[in-house]
Amino acid sequence: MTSPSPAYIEEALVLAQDRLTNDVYRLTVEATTGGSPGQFYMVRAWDREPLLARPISIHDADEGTISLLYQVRGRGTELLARLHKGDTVALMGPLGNGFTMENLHGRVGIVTGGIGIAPMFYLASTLPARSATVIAGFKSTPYAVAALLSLGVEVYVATEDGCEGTRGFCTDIFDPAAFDVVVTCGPTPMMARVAQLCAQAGVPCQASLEAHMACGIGACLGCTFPTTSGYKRVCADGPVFDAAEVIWHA
Amino acid sequence: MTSPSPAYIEEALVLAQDRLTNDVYRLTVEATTGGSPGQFYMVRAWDREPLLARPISIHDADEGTISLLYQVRGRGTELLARLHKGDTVALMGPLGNGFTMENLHGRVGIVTGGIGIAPMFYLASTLPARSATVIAGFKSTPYAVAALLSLGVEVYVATEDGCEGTRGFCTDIFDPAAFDVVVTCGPTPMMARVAQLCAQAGVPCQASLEAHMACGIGACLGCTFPTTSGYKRVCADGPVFDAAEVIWHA
Amino acid sequence: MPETMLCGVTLKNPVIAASGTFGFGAEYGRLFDVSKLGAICTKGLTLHPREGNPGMRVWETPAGMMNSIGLQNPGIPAFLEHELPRMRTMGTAIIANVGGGDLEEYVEGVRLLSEAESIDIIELNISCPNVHEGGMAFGIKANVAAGVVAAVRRVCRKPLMVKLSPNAENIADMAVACERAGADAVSLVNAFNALAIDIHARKPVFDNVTAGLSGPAIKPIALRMVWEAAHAVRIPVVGIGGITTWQDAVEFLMAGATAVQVGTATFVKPTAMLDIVDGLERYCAAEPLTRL
Amino acid sequence: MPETMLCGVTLKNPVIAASGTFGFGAEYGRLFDVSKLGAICTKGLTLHPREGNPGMRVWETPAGMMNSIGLQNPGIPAFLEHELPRMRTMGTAIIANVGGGDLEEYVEGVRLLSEAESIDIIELNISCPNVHEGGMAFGIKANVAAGVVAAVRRVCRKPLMVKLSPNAENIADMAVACERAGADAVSLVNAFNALAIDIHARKPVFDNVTAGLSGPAIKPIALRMVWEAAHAVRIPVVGIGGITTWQDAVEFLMAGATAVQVGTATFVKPTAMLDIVDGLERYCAAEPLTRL
Ligand SMILES: Cc1cc2nc3c(=O)[nH]c(=O)nc-3n(C[C@H](O)[C@H](O)[C@H](O)COP(=O)(O)OP(=O)(O)OC[C@H]3O[C@@H](n4cnc5c(N)ncnc54)[C@H](O)[C@@H]3O)c2cc1C
Ligand SMILES: Cc1cc2nc3c(=O)[nH]c(=O)nc-3n(C[C@H](O)[C@H](O)[C@H](O)COP(=O)(O)OP(=O)(O)OC[C@H]3O[C@@H](n4cnc5c(N)ncnc54)[C@H](O)[C@@H]3O)c2cc1C
Ligand SMILES: Cc1cc2nc3c(=O)[nH]c(=O)nc-3n(C[C@H](O)[C@H](O)[C@H](O)COP(=O)(O)O)c2cc1C
Ligand SMILES: Cc1cc2nc3c(=O)[nH]c(=O)nc-3n(C[C@H](O)[C@H](O)[C@H](O)COP(=O)(O)O)c2cc1C
Ligand code: FES
Ligand code: FES
Repeated sequence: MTSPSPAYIEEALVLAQDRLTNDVYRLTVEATTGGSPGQFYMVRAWDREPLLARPISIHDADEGTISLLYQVRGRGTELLARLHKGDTVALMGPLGNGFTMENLHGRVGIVTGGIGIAPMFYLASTLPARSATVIAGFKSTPYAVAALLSLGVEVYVATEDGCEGTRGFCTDIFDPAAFDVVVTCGPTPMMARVAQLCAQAGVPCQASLEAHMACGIGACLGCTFPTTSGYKRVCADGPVFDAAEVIWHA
Repeated sequence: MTSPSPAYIEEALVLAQDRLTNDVYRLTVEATTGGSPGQFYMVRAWDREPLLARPISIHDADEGTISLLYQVRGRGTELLARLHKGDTVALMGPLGNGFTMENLHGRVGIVTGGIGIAPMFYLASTLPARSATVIAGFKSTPYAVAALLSLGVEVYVATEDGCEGTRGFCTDIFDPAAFDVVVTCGPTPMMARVAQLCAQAGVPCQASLEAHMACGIGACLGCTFPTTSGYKRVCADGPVFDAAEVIWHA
Repeated sequence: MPETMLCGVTLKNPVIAASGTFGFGAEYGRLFDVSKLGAICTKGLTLHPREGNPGMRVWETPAGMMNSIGLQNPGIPAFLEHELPRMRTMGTAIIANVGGGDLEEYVEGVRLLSEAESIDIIELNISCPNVHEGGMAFGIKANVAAGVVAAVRRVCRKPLMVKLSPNAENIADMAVACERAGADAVSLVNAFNALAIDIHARKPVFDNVTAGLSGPAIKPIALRMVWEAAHAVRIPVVGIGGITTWQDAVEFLMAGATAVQVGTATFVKPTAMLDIVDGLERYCAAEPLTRL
Repeated sequence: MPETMLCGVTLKNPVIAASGTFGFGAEYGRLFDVSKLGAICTKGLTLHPREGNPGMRVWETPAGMMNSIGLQNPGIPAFLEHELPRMRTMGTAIIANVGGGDLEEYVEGVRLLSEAESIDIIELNISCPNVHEGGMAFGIKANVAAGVVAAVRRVCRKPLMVKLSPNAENIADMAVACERAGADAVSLVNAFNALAIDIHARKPVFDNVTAGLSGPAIKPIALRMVWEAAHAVRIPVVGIGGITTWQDAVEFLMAGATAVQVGTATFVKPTAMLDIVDGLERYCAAEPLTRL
């Protein structure tokens, strides 16, 4: 698979910053570099501190804009959240392999935990209408669900505090037997569980992994994850892997 | 001389930011800590980078506000210039000794170079009406002059490019014989020249020195200047010194 | 915790103002209540007064700063007469930091300080350039350090803490050598030998060419050294180097430090040490602080 | 300048991609024209393929980062077969960086690399833990380093540059020992041995406990070491450590470096090296770059 070359955009213009919940934001920037579902950008919205850029998935992309959905977790995302329309942000991307679209046939189950939902809007909007079902887990208030519903996607929600949907984890309401193929993104233990359920049910599963990154482009070997064929770079060989190849409890 | 204790204000509210020339700004913040003419604050308008706060003189102060006049020179002052009304800034002060007001009798000559004019508005507004004359040198476009004129102070301007006032340095148009006492602030070579002219004319001179600072409060010994009685701390023993005590060409 | 026992002295908490960054306590005492600190290390003292270094003395670097103060201090007799009485009223433990250019100066300085009642601990700074060995600091070679520690030990009637230089050839060996030579504790690290060049002036920024690097930049290296030293000796280890937040302090304590010293962070935020004390108190109220 | 002669090899300019931060050039080659660089150092190569380290491999620190990659690489034979042909087309000089766990692995690795025509310089990384000496790196003691350099020199038919560790007991002695043992150049510094602790998990962040610190944080110390090495040897010195801007590069060149390597800065801004090349070109057009 040869993906298009990534670009480095030193000053991409911020078109909009929307706050979706207490700590989840959607940032829309001007950029023509696009990408495919599951790819990501290295994002930097500060001069010198923190040192490294942060990987953020493509939440949506069209000819002229890219949008990012992110949750404030630490310093970098906190600074991202301070951006206003008219500010600029440095972007490098699109990076990574993205989902293997040619394997997403029939009924596609999308299982997400928390901000793992970020890449799924773009994915769902690329899949044939009505083929995808999203099973999304959240700690508390859900986000990004309305947009998925507007695509005509079925969405099942689980929340840990029971404030909406079923109380509990997304894996409690996920039955792999309902799908021909599954895609998952979220905290590693959750994805491990999804992978295990899929393996038991014999359903293929693509998982989008997370790792700390330095270069984001495959050069530093800092973001590896153990797989059945050795350490793989999340940024360049992934972030999407066949869940059956991933060694979840390394 | 016992000055009032300085305070540390973690979040002083920015009330106004005015751009006076291309690279000179006036920042007005809410603070009740005041100070006397020639004292300064350690100012920090950023989280972690650069590491240290920056010393800035009191340009003006009243019961509830302090204003600072500053020139963008490097990273810290550049970040200061990015502040907007409603932002906050960390302040520690008032610091330093300030001008020895009890020695400023009769005709007071105030000789400044560039941003060395910053503390002089507050000084002039504290002196008896019509007692002060300002001789101010600038590289190019002058600033802070109108405010001084509005106090009824006489102002003579020299600019290096001749764009206003006399072409040349402030020291070219400064005659110590016209004054009973002189106050100076600006680049060290300029102050050294003023001090020399004053010494030759037998006119007392107070000079406000500049040094790189770490603590700003007298604890680190990082900001010393050589004087006839050994190294003195610019932040705590100064910034104002009797020009005759300073060893200018150390 | 936060009450801490350091070589027989009870500190209110394990947060100590580092030498050279807190004067003799009076300056910051105008800004906040210094009795809340575990202890204060004095500015480095020498037997004879020192003028300090000419030229630039402080310079900023990424997440750090360099200093070349040159041990400017009034000399130990003047300290005892003018500064100590005031420090004594500050309501916190006093650690006298001592430097010297040769063995005799160290020994005589420590002897004098030993006699002062209100000094709780003596911190021996072995990073000073050794005038008899061509300027190479006492703190580089373990055997040289052991020599000065043993000599000082003989005259020292207070708990003796030796402050190690990160420029030591091997930090664990150095800690062990100091322990064997009679140190009651080691503190580390002092500033790293570093260089800055003014490319416009085409010369080093500092008249002395090199200067000491401190601040957050050095924290990961300092923490490694504290870990190594704490695994090598049985005496208490005091962690120093870039500590800025209570989380940093917890890292050092987990690495095996009994207490921590905070220097550069005080310049960044004058009340940083109070925040660290508060943070440690909250942390320890919630969970035990255990050494790894 | 910017054209630079480094142990007999002409580089377009003195800006070199540092080992381990630029893969084999292909990844960043998708982003910018790597032929504009003076040279590329390969990821550290060992005779046999290596899996690299488990667990966390990169971690951010104030103005720096730590890494514990563990020399993951395909092994020298696979490098020669699969990577070198592609590197050869990149239009810049190739420096092969070699590591090893014991003397034999170094020697055999260098022998193989020596035979490859398109390699311009061999960079010997002596920071690797020496499996025969209890894991203490070859780069700590000057006599141990001299041993490996001399052994490698015998089989090396390319210019040999030895990459020094900042954890060396004494950097000037180390540079001299390498020069005497036959090095044609020294490059310094590699990453500093450092530690981070995850206070929530109550364990070191890295499975290996310590990891290598790089980036702007280390620049002042690296610059001091380059200055010391450059004053101690006659062979060329290549400066490495936190170089981020062209001004940083000028500092290292003024300190006595013939060329510089840039690592972490590329992660911060992928085109940082191009900016440095441009900046140096403009600087040198305006004034001569002289060593202090
Ligand atoms: C391929 C990929 C795509 C991602 N897409 C999204 C997305 O669309 N939306 C979103 O909100 N988050 C996304 N993330 C996670 C996001 O990168 C982290 O939340 C972010 O880096 C945290 O940075 P911080 O400075 O806010 O937090 P920090 O204070 O740095 O750390 C908070 C936590 O974030 C993680 N983290 C820190 N630095 C990195 C790093 N360099 N790389 C990866 N993780 C790090 C750590 O697990 C840490 O515990 C993605 C991660 C990857 C690898
Ligand atoms: C007592 C005192 C009062 C001052 N009052 C004013 C004022 O009212 N208005 C004003 O514009 N400037 C004033 N200055 C100067 C001001 O502090 C510097 O211009 C400012 O620190 C530069 O910081 P920077 O980050 O923008 O520049 P940098 O990039 O850090 O450096 C630019 C130049 O600023 C100087 N500088 C850098 N750091 C410091 C530091 N920590 N302390 C002192 N100088 C430093 C250096 O000479 C350097 O060449 C005052 C300085 C002192 C000592
Ligand atoms: C301005 C300054 C002066 C210092 N003076 C001394 C000193 O006199 N004696 C000493 O042992 N250490 C001295 N130090 C070192 C500090 O005590 C401390 O070991 C070092 O700065 C590392 O800690 P930090 O990163 O928290 O600052 C000084 C440090 C600074 C920044
Ligand atoms: C992720 C990473 C991997 C590295 N791998 C190697 C290596 O394989 N061989 C080597 O000699 N140095 C390696 N280094 C060290 C760098 O080449 C360089 O010496 C060091 O990072 C200091 O330079 P910098 O501050 O510009 O990054 C690595 C550094 C990093 C950050
Ligand atoms: S982040 Fe560098 S290889 Fe993935
Ligand atoms: S800046 Fe610390 S003593 Fe003046």
